[in-house]
Amino acid sequence: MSQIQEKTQIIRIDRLTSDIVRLTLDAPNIASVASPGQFVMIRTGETNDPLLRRPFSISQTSSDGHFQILFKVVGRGTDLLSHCREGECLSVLGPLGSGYRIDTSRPACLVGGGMGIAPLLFLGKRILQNGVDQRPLVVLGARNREELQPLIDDFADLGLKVHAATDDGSLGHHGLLTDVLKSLDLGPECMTYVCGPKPMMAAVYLFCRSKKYGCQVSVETAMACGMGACLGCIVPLKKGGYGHSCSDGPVFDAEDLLWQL
Amino acid sequence: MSQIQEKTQIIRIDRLTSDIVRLTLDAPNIASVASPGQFVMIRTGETNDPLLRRPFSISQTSSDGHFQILFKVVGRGTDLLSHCREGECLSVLGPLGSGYRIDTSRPACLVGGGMGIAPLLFLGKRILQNGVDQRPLVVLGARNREELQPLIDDFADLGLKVHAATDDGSLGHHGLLTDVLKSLDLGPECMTYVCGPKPMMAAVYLFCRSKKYGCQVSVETAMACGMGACLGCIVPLKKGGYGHSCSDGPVFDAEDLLWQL
Amino acid sequence: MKFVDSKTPAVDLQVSIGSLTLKNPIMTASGTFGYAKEFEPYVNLHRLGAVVVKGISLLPRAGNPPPRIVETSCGMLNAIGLENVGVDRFISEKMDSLNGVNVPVVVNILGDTLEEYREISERLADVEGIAAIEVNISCPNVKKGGVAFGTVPEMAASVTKAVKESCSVPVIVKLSPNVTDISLIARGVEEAGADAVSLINTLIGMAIDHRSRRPKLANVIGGLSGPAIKPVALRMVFQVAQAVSIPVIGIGGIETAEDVLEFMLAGATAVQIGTANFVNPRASEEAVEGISRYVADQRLQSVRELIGGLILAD
Amino acid sequence: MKFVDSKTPAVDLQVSIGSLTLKNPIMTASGTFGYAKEFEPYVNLHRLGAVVVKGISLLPRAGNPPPRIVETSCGMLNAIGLENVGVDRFISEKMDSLNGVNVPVVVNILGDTLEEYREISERLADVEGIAAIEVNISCPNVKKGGVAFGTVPEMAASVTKAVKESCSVPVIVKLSPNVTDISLIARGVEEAGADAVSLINTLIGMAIDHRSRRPKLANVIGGLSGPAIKPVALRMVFQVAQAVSIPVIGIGGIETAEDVLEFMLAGATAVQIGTANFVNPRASEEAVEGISRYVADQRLQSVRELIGGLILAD
Ligand SMILES: Cc1cc2nc3c(=O)[nH]c(=O)nc-3n(C[C@H](O)[C@H](O)[C@H](O)COP(=O)(O)OP(=O)(O)OC[C@H]3O[C@@H](n4cnc5c(N)ncnc54)[C@H](O)[C@@H]3O)c2cc1C
Ligand SMILES: Cc1cc2nc3c(=O)[nH]c(=O)nc-3n(C[C@H](O)[C@H](O)[C@H](O)COP(=O)(O)OP(=O)(O)OC[C@H]3O[C@@H](n4cnc5c(N)ncnc54)[C@H](O)[C@@H]3O)c2cc1C
Ligand SMILES: Cc1cc2nc3c(=O)[nH]c(=O)nc-3n(C[C@H](O)[C@H](O)[C@H](O)COP(=O)(O)O)c2cc1C
Ligand SMILES: Cc1cc2nc3c(=O)[nH]c(=O)nc-3n(C[C@H](O)[C@H](O)[C@H](O)COP(=O)(O)O)c2cc1C
Ligand code: FES
Ligand code: FES
Repeated sequence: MSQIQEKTQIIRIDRLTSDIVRLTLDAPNIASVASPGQFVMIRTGETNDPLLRRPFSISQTSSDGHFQILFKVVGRGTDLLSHCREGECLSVLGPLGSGYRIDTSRPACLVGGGMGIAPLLFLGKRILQNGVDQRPLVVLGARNREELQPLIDDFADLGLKVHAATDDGSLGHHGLLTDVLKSLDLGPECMTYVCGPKPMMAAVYLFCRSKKYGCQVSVETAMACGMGACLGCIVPLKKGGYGHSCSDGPVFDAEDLLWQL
Repeated sequence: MSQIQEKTQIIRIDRLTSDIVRLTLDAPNIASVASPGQFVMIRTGETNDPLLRRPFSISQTSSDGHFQILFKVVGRGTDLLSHCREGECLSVLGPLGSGYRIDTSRPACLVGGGMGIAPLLFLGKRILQNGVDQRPLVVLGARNREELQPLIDDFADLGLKVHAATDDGSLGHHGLLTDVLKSLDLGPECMTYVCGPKPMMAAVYLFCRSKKYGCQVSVETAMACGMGACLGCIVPLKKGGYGHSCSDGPVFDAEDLLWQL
Repeated sequence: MKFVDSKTPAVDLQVSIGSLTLKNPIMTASGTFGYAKEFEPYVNLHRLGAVVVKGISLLPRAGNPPPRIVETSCGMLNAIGLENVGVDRFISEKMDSLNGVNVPVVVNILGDTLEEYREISERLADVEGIAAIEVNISCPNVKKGGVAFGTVPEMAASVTKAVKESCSVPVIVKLSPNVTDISLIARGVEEAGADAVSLINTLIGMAIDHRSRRPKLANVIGGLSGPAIKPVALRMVFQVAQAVSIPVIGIGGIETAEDVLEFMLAGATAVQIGTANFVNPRASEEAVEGISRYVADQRLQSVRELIGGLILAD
Repeated sequence: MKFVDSKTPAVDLQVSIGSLTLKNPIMTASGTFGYAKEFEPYVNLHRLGAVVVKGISLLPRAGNPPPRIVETSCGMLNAIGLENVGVDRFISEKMDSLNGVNVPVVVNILGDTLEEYREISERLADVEGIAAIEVNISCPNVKKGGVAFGTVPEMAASVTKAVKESCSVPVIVKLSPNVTDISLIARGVEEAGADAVSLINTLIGMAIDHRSRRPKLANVIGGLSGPAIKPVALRMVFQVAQAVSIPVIGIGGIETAEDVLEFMLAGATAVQIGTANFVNPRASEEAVEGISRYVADQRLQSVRELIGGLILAD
């Protein structure tokens, strides 16, 4: 197995908005083997409060041994993390979980809401690297322009066009991301790669099911260990029983999950 | 009562050695009423680990509403504090306790060991301000020159001559501070104002008792509240029972304490 | 002392503990608020629901030798050993200043024997300004080999009865969490006439200094308090609130108005703030302000709507 | 996988649990180390004293619905609901890889009835590679109205007897801390033939989300673990070590070699590291390294000198 625990140095801190931060970490052993949809568990401080590591998707790797995470400050752990300084070190476990299974034979559509956009950048890059006939479509949603614009710029840098939706209409479609999705010509056999809030993922899955598109979703659950040891991170499966989002996921075939629609 | 809880801004951080730090805090309400020997309780972080505030002597106040503390990194709380940044705010309770009782009618000798030197600077200043016939004598001890020199400089700035002792002989007398004390002409009726490690204070008290000098010592105990509420900070008294170092002290008449000599 | 904050919305925060009506559910916990006076520089005492003073015994106690306190992860251990001035000096020296602060005073009492509990209660019975008595039953019963009164339902019940017979103010019995089934003890004291139960007292714990190979407390063991114990406290309040019909006062790791909400949802009628007073002396008043704002924001008729409001089914 | 650190001094770290000799006192706690394999990327498993695997029941269990875990101050609550593959699949699917890791394997078992405990033990009795059985008695006895086996000395003793009769490997009984007098239970299982006791299992706790007014765990209550409970665990280990003469295995909030020292001084012969594995997957191996260095630095003849070495008098 290629998971490791690494002391990583913070190379750069970008404060994209007042509460969205991008960290660039120097972690050659993680960056070199990570694949899109995988995540890391980061210790946010050195004391026992908060006690547990926090999971973050890998949002990009670089060939010089760096990777990035993109996160929003929502509680104490992310708050602590947002106060780190360049040059400081963070303890990181990773890469963890099984990521998106890229199906090069099918047209791809990346669908991300809020911080769920994070892993899709990595995925978009990888899909392009793999070489495809058709450039993936990208549909992103967030609360407003302030949040969404910097994330869109990342995709633009890859040469991907983004179809946007915002809750307040300040950028792209005023409303739901699924409205945008429905308006696009995704082509037959499309595979959607989705990450975002649960209700959004449910809506995207419903749409995909009706169109017979493939649908892979990255789910978020509370996690204590991130490596299959605590059995805390379960998601109900359609066949009964539970999957473990840290080891069986976080990316699941939407078909396999039990959705409360 | 003049104690308050104040959000104070860190105005300046001086790293005197690799593990001794001086913080200058903007706290007009505390600075204006503090007296030498009093202390503050500082919250070293925003999480619950460490949970309790940490006590620090006020080592100097200034007329523009600032005060200073001087501390050594010995554990998690002081480590956190040493990583603060200028401009950040700290929650401070103070001024707490009853400080040194300055007896202007008697010649003064300030005796400080290690971080026990902190409150004596404030005391020296106040004694000079009060106007005295005889400038106080100052006897300071520490592990080595590196630790002691910056602290001596503070007293030199006041125009006070310091008699030094270091454990390694790198500055002043090679050995115990009490040796230096014994070699000085303190004059009759001298009042010693002492702060430092327990064994050193015990030795100074023994010497003072033999010479019939007055002796006020500032004691350190574990403290949870700093304000007489938890009853945790006790020191055994000669008359039996306990005194509370946060409210009855931290400065006690050495005579009143039960010494384990 | 600041003026009463006139911006605090006028909401109904009243709760009742037996015949005693508190203007809000926030109290301070015994042993963590001194005799209230210590907190005057920080807190508008009259804004609190009530203050509970340090435990009082029949005779003065010097308490345990030092060290008496040690910090632990998100908590602290104390082995104060119930240092106090004794009931007589309490009445003569402390009650005057307590009467001056204009907040209901609950007197916490403790004893080594049933008779001691009875006698303390009798001496307090006619003292002006005592709103209620809180009976600490976590103390060892010296006549029963040192088993704590609070660990045996019958012993807990007999202390309750003794105190009830000796005074007319409401009697709150403070339960020990160091038991297999706290509901059993709660039901025992309810049947014996308790007007309310408060819980939890501290969990018994210990800390060792590996360098000196000695216990960190002179008393070897001590009581664990603070945020670390909140999950245990919340669970016990939830269990006891379902087991008895008298009011339950929640204690254990409460720091903020959010914590107060959680304990009330679990079934507490009122709460006590303990260790948090050391960390933030204004914790109690800030909790009153927070609860007040919450009740106003949520447009509740009264804070009492929260009591036991936990939603269990889906 | 790194090579064995050849700089680790050759010191005597051996301890015995009944007839089982461990090369050092550091074990991992049930439910926090999966089936060991999960930790292979981080830990040189063969350097540990032993690993204890996730609790096994007679039949597979799906466990509780989510959410199953929630963080608390310096701790966490879990309500996994004992999800496991059942004893048969455990033997057929997991033992092979466990045998491969070259570290003594302790199998933790649980049941709803005495008969279940007996039957699991019988099935495990002849399985190659099982060094010991650890009996989790914190489970409710469904035939006795759901009272936990571990809270009644007689019930705890009868489970112990049933398991002892069914297998020949050493039997460790894992005690519940949610009792009035844990020494009583410890003595009960000692008399019933336990080769060792391990403690503590989790404290029962609860967490509430005040926004949704719902419990944070689907199961409402859960088990509290982590540094928050260390003082309680240390106290109980100290008490039990004085009450019994079989080895005591200390568990609860252990993170570092210093913590291990403290538990050994309190009377533990060995320890288990639980929640800390989540925070630092290398915690167990680092504890081995730390203890090893300590024994060398202090020039102890063996680590066993530490057991019960707490200095009490002055
Ligand atoms: C596999 C995975 C990948 C993730 N990737 C990212 C990412 O790339 N960027 C990002 O910003 N966030 C990501 N998250 C969510 C992130 O882990 C949480 O926001 C973080 O743990 C919150 O920690 P905190 O201490 O700040 O908040 P806490 O104080 O723990 O909680 C604050 C609030 O956030 C909620 N919360 C806590 N943990 C989670 C969680 N795991 N999922 C959803 N809500 C939670 C709590 O219920 C609470 O309301 C990911 C989560 C998972 C499981
Ligand atoms: C009235 C008073 C005034 C003080 N003034 C100063 C000062 O001006 N400068 C300064 O550097 N220090 C001062 N101290 C000591 C200071 O409070 C401690 O160093 C600090 O609390 C340690 O916190 P920590 O979290 O870093 O260490 P911890 O992690 O809590 O402990 C680390 C080590 O320090 C020891 N320790 C902890 N607290 C104390 C304490 N209160 N006294 C002695 N040893 C302790 C512990 O036993 C342990 O060995 C004062 C203490 C008191 C009571
Ligand atoms: C220093 C200290 C002293 C205490 N003294 C008493 C006491 O005299 N009587 C009593 O019933 N409880 C006493 N307690 C227990 C508290 O009242 C409270 O029940 C416990 O600390 C849990 O609440 P907390 O976590 O908010 O502190 C004391 C607690 C502390 C920390
Ligand atoms: C997620 C989780 C699962 C656990 N599962 C089990 C179990 O199956 N059987 C058992 O006896 N103990 C179980 N425990 C309890 C631990 O083995 C241990 O006794 C407890 O967590 C205290 O130690 P700690 O504070 O080091 O975690 C579990 C604990 C956790 C946190
Ligand atoms: S987070 Fe522990 S098993 Fe998935
Ligand atoms: S520190 Fe609490 S009474 Fe002195």
